[in-house]
Amino acid sequence: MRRIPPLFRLAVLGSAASVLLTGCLGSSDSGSGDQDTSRNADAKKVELVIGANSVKGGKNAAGAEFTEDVLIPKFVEAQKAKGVDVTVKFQGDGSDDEVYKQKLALGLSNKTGPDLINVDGIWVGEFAQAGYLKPLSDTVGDAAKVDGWDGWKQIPDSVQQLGMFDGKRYGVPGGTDGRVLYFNKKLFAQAGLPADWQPKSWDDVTAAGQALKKLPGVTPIQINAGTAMGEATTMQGILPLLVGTGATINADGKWLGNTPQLRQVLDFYKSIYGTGLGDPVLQREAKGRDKSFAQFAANKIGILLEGDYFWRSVVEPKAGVAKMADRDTAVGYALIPANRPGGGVKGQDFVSMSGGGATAINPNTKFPQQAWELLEFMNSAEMVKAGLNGAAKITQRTDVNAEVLAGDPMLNFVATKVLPLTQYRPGLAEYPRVSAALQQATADVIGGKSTDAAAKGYQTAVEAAAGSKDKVTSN
Amino acid sequence: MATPPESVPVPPVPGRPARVRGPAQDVAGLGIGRAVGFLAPALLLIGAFLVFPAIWTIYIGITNYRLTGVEAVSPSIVGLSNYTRALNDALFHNALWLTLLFVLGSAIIGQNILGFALAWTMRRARPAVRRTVEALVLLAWILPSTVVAYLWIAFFDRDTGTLNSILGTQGTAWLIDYPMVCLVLFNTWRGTAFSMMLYSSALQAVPPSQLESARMVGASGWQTLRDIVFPHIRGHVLTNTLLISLWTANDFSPFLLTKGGPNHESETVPVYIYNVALQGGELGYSSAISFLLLIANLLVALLYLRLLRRRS
Amino acid sequence: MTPAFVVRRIGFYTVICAITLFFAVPMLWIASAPFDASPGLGVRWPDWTLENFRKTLSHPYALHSMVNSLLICITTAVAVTAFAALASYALSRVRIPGRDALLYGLLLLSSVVTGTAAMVPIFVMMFQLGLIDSRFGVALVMTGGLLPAAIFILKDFVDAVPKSYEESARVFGASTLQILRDVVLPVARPGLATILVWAFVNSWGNFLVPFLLIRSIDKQPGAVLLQTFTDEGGSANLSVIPVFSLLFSIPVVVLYLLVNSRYGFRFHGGIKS
Amino acid sequence: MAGIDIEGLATVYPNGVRAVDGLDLTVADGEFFALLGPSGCGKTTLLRTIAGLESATEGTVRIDSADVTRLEPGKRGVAMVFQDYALFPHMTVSENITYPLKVRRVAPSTRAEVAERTSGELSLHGLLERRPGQLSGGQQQRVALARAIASEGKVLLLDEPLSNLDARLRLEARTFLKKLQKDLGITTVFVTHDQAEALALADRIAVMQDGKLRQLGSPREVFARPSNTFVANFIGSTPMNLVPGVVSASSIDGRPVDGGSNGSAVGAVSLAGGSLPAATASAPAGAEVTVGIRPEYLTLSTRDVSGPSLRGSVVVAENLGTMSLVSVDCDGTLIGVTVPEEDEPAPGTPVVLTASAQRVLLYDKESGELLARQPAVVG
Repeated sequence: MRRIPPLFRLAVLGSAASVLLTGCLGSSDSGSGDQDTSRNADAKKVELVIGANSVKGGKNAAGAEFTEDVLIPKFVEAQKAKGVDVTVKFQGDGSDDEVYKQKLALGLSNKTGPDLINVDGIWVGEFAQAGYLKPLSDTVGDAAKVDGWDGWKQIPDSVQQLGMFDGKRYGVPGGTDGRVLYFNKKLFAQAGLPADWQPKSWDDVTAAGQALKKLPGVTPIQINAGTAMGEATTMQGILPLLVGTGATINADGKWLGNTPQLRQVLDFYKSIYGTGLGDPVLQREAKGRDKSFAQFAANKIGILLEGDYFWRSVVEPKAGVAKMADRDTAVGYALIPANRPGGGVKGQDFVSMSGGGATAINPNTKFPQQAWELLEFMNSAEMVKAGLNGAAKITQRTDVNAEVLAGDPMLNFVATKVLPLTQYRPGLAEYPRVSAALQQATADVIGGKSTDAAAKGYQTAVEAAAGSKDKVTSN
Repeated sequence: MATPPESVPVPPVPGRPARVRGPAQDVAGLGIGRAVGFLAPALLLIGAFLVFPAIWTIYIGITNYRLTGVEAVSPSIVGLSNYTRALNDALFHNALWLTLLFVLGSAIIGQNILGFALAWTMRRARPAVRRTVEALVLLAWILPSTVVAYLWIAFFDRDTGTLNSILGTQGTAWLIDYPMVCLVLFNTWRGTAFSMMLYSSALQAVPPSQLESARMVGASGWQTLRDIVFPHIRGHVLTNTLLISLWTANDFSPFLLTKGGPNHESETVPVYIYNVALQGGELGYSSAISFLLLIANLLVALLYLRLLRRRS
Repeated sequence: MTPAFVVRRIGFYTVICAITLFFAVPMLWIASAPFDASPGLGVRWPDWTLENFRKTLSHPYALHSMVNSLLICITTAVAVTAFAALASYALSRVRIPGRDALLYGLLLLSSVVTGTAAMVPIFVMMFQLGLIDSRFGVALVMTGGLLPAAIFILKDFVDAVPKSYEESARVFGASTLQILRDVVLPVARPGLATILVWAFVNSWGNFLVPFLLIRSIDKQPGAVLLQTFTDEGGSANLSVIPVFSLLFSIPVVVLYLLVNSRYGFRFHGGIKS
Repeated sequence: MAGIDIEGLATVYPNGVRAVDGLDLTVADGEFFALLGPSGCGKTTLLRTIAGLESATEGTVRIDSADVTRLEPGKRGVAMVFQDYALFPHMTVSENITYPLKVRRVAPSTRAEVAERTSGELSLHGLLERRPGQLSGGQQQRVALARAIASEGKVLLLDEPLSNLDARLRLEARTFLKKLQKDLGITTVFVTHDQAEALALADRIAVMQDGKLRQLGSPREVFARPSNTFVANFIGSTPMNLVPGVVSASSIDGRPVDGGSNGSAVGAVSLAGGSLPAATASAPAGAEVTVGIRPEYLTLSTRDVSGPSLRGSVVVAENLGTMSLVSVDCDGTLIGVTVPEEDEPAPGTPVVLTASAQRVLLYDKESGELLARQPAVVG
């Protein structure tokens, strides 16, 4: 045989590969737009897959258990009654959200993946921009059918934003949440603070912190900061403060840059961590948030900005991560004040941030009509209630909330008092980088940089994230 | 009883000048054709799962490709702007510096010296002692990295961590206050086994007579190492240092311990690449940095080759 | 015994003890936490219980994932060993044109970070090949990643095998196949065993590749499952993690002990150019 | 059994080194043949080319008259013992010995017989189930020999067969090897760098240098009449005296000194301040030559003698067992001479050295080739 040097072979292989690889980068064909939306509408044998970042025995186990043990059998049964043989599989994952997102994106970009996809509300925009997701009415093909679903009426408009992008519905939101200031009533009593504490401004918060500071071994205030906690810093820290200055992170298509509002937020951070009101080390730990839970439960943190999840799952007396047997008497909660009364977004006195997931239909599904049916079914009052499995939790549906939250004053408080005030993050592709820039800015001020320097660094980072100066407001 | 095979006279091959084609040149009579065949499966897999992705990475390094968002559908070629960005990126500089520290501290100094010291002392230690120590060192090397990460998080834990219990320094957040020191310790622990094994086999090649004559002339331990042992194992030292340096520079396990934190203080280049790609979603930029790391690897390997040549 | 000698001995054993402790102490957690009624991050004398084991073993995917890990990693280790053996033998014994360049190329590749971005083309390729959600596919990708370093290390072993073994067999009329089967393979066994363990260990901990390429959780290996052990709040589930970590480490340790007792686990080293 | 014919053989390595450089050689059937030379002389390459482990660049190798130049090693009918014996460490002695038969798919029962018989011939009784690692050096060597013999090759090739043994064992093994070869009568070529080994074992010796043949002959011939200074230097346990000299007279007193039975002219050569008789037929008077004379062939005397002689005083004497090697300073040149130990003179003693003419060899000063082309005196 003729001798072919292996290096030459490699080169051939490589050039063949480089031809192939241009095919890997975004194709211009943006999906199933030209596909027949009524495909397989009358199929008698249907297979659907539900994908979510939850798994039995692991992350968000309850969600996986409900889907596999209740939702799917019920749906199969209901379809059987209609003479359709449906098989529904649950494809559960249980890893970090970013990795899960990469996996979804890889599948969707290759026009594959589960038929129903559970996504975080803030991914909807970037997935839509990438053409991975289509408006529900496009995928199902029948706007009247989608928009006519009676479930929409039960989902407040602010919550519907979770599944929307550019004014179009891409998915049906799952439950939502709200953020409040928690405080330890026992410590408050020791510090001579009222049990029905409700600060009206940031100064009220720091004043309470000063009082708590006198107690030995107590961290007065915990407001998440730094890069180690990732999105927890943004959601349980910067953004609730930012809306308290009257600004939102993205308004009129522009990202918030180095503005007085941002500097106010950073100054507030500085006033807490620079004066010993907060524990700067906790902010830097990868597991800092879990630590803060444990410390709060151990009566070592006075005031903590957290979501309702903290009440439901962390200090919950029976199954919580950091159980507090006396939660109902010892843990107080208050609305997050704007920096001064009336200073919040839309002139509000009090503010909050919310988040949550949505379920979308994979545009490449073989069975768009049946997928929509499953999506409807999944979000019916009956299933949403069943999904709670007796637990009290804020769902997307007001009718269900009214029923299940009656027994829990805290969650009722969130559903009725916080949700009307709340804001959602923009579901744009640039958001994660902006969020990272915000976290970085807090890390900088806690680390000792001046507010101005940190804000300048933030401005640069946001400009890079947004792609141009024009897309950033600053003054 | 079989008779030996008959020798068959072979007619001379016409038209073949000077070099007569004899039996295959290699020891097993493999021949180049079959040798290439032996290589083929490995090269195919390497080509498909390493070379091809690597080329792809180089290509998207000049685009603004992302996994989601507009750039996922229509990425555009941005030329070298990812590279110019890297040159001005303070976080990338920081990552490079930390990687350098990490390699210097844990590989070139930590694993190398500890590995050699173990190989040297264990030569004459009692078999029971040697087996125990070697087993522990190797265990640290073979445990799955996910498990090892938990071990060290537990070891360094601020509240109940083993280190704090030993030192009586409850409340010291080692991973926060001294992240790089922790990573260097961790990686030394993790990787010393390789150096130890490599040096153990290298030391067997040092003639005992030379060691004895060094002792006869009254050379100190250090002089013996410098004058007798080191010249013998110089090649091994170079090879070992190169391998562990490359592996350490590209090691992702720091992420499992500190995720690059606090505030980028332990964000080595591989961790930075991961964070840029996943948290930031910027596959284009992360690919450009990957390529820069590859170039750095190449330079180190070339330096090594030069050193090795100088030896011979 | 001179005093200096005694001092040296004492110093020697002190250093040995320190090194032993350095390597042993971090491992104590996996020895104590699995048996502790309230396992935490930290080592203490456990409040003995086997409850954690019960919990872990009743986990819906724990045992499954171990079987998956074994399937994937045995396939990977065998494939790496077989292909690396063939390649390193050819590289060691035959003067293939461009051999040295190839070797250094392999060395570089052995450490290359293709990372997250590289998973995109790999995913596309596996998707086109229909190997998504296939444990075999995962093994294939891992094999490709481990081969360069394996070839490099194994070539060192083969270089150290005296060529006279093969020459001798050849003179006695053995065919190439017979030489490989009767002489090279048995003589190279310690090296092959070392590579086998090495490849197994390295694929055992791999998380990203199986996570992205496998869809069904019941096909995921232990390394992926270990990441999913969080409780409802999203924090690490410490009643399952220590036990699973312990169980997850056993196959690796057992394989190592087996190989070590039979062949001795070792490396050569030194690139002969 | 078979002879080996080598014609114009050259083996060139890829780097251009001509390890074997145009060699012609014939090994007779049943002959015990040594390839001798310093390391790097190409002797091992030649052996390996005969075996087929290196391929010849030019020329032909014939075994038993058949051209095997381009045959696979296994098809040439050769058996080989390697310097390191190349015993397969994972096989027992018995498996090692019968491996060549296993390769040829000989039935296991036959193999067992061969193992039994061959091990008997080589005194390996009771070792058949051991592994090579459990054997002594000498035993390993005999296993390697047994394996080669069991393969029933027409030609036996041995690469430095004794070099891995310690001195005492080596002598034993040497005797054993010689006897074995005579008993089997198999054509045997062995490579060695040890001239004593070659002299002791071989029927004929080929001395090689730089890939070329420098002398071919019986042990006596290469010892007594090295055909060039290279061989002269290489052969012999005590180095041959090689001293510059000038042919001073084509005859002495007009008659042969002694031993000139073949009628060749005997003259004298002057060296080291004196002169010695020499066969000077091929060297005219006044020619500058290198005079070679073995220490064993010089006679030392403390009394004055007539005729051509060298005079000097004893510098040092080294004990060689039954003999002593005495270094004599003759006009500034050190000349070695062996004497029975009882005749060893004290240092400082003035002595006279004489030799017979046919022991005094004259070499060309430039080329180092032996000048006198007369037939050897010894037989």
